[in-house]
Amino acid sequence: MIMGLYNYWVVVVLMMIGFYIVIAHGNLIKKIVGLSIFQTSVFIFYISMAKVDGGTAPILAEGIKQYSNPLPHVLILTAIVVGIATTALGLALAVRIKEAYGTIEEEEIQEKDNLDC
Amino acid sequence: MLIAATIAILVVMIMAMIRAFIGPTLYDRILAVNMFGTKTVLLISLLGFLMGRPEFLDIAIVYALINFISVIGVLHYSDSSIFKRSDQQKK
Amino acid sequence: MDISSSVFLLIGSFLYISGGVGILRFPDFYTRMHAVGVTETLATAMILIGLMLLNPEGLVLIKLIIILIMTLFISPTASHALASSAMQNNLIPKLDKNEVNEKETSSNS
Amino acid sequence: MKDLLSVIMLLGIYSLLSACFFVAMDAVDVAFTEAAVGAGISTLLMLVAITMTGREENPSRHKPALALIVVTITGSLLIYGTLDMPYFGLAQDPVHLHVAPRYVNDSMQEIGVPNIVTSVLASYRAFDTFGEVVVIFTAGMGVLALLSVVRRPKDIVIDSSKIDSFNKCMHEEHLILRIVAKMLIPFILLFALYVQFHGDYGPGGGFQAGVIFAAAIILYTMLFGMNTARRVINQSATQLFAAIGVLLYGSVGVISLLEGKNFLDYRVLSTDPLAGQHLGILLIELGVGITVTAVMVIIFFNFAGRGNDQQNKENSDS
Repeated sequence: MIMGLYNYWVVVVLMMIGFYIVIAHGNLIKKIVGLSIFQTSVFIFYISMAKVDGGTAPILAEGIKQYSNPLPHVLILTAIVVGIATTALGLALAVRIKEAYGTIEEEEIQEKDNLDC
Repeated sequence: MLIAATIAILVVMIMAMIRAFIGPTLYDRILAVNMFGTKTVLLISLLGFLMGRPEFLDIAIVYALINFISVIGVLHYSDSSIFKRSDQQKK
Repeated sequence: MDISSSVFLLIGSFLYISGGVGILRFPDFYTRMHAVGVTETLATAMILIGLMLLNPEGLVLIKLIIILIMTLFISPTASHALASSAMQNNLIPKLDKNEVNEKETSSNS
Repeated sequence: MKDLLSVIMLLGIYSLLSACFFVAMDAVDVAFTEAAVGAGISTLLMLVAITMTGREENPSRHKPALALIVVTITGSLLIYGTLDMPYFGLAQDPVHLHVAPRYVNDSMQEIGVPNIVTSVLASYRAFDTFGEVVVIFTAGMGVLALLSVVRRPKDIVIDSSKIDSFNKCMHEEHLILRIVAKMLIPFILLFALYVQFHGDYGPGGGFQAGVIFAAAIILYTMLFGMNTARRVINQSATQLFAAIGVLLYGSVGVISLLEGKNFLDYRVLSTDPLAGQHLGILLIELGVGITVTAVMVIIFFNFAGRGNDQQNKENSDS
């Protein structure tokens, strides 16, 4: 019966992969990639909660009794587009950091900051 | 028979993924991604038929289009001078 | 109708699998691309025709035809772009000479 | 993997896979969005960004052991937490008992739109969606503020003609691509309009249509060069459109306020409540579509323009 929870485990594993990339890598672009993996794991969490056994897509048609839950779909649909917009913002910041510091490695930026002080 | 075709596509997807992981050159990876995209188009259409609601082929159409755009984009930017320079530095 | 659609689906799956084996087993980029690019178009067409024979409604049939036409345009174009771009960026194909040499060395050893 | 380009290719595959997963989980609208966003735009943006920031990742000097420990502990705590969660796919899960039955059972009478996702998105929870659209608009403005290309004085006119000739010879190389793209672009635009207005009946809507529309423009930009595209698409007009979309959305809400109903209550738009709902959803999806298109185009143009500028600067330096 405990196997009924496997969808959450997949989500947790993905989330931890994203989390690991964010904290263990110094490269800012890689951090953004990690964030987007983390983001997708949350999407998968919502969508897998919306699934009902034997249900179909929530578009009304004749002769279908059971639909999946439409509410998480709505939330995630907007979240995906907002996610790409915020990712673009993050990339823009990375580009500006590259122009200002000449590098996008976290440690090198830190060193340059320390020199300036 | 739909199930057999779906399984075949899944197997090929795994093969493409292996190539994308080990691919020695960048172009191998782009090829794998392109192949993967085409498989996704077909997988989505097959899934629609399997689930008994084949109205959702719009997604497959979008995939076919967007896949083309992304391959063109990757090629366009991999042609750009910065990448070539870093390649030369490697050599 | 069912039988013919199954036949088409099977042919498509077989072609796909052979393309997949090709992308894994062939020695260099151009031969891999050959394997994928050639099988992909035909296999996609086969599977889509197989789906069309399953008697879907009108709109679904039209969408399948649209996908088929677009695949016929897009897939060869993408392959062409990939190959020419690889060629311009000095990715050298493995030539016959090298293979002959390899064969000779392997037969010697 | 040290090569960021390969990382991005694998991210593209990951996105394709997650879209397949969404289809398998019945979330066709979400799969649609992921198809348009994840595979196309997101990969491209990352690529443009790494053309500017460099392709190689420096080997990291710190030890990943600490990170690994943190991740393992957090992960095992989270898995421990899932033991109390409801099982996967049961119809009696708490998620499906609160508001979802009303959406599923009554939306046909109240909204009159077969696609429940659209009716929830654009009518029941329209205020949420308004917030999301404003967030997208703000992100676009943020990218504009960070990356907008500095207008340089015209003392390097010779350079630009050189660039033009460079662009031309680039185009000669891509002859086949350009012809196929010329055939495809009108089709993509048409398909985007279909997605936009068919969103009531099938998967689709403003968000997806906007992204597809922007993808067509991006394809044009990549194949015909930045300068040609700038001539075709006026940048200040794009910025205006981004604002117009949000304003259209907001003004629909204000109209219903002026008629004495709640914000974004579409029943006042027409004498027949169902027709009013239809009109309201149509207008709102249009607003969303315009904003998303404009913001995606703004983001891409600013990234690509910045990249071009950097390359030109380096070329003129060397």
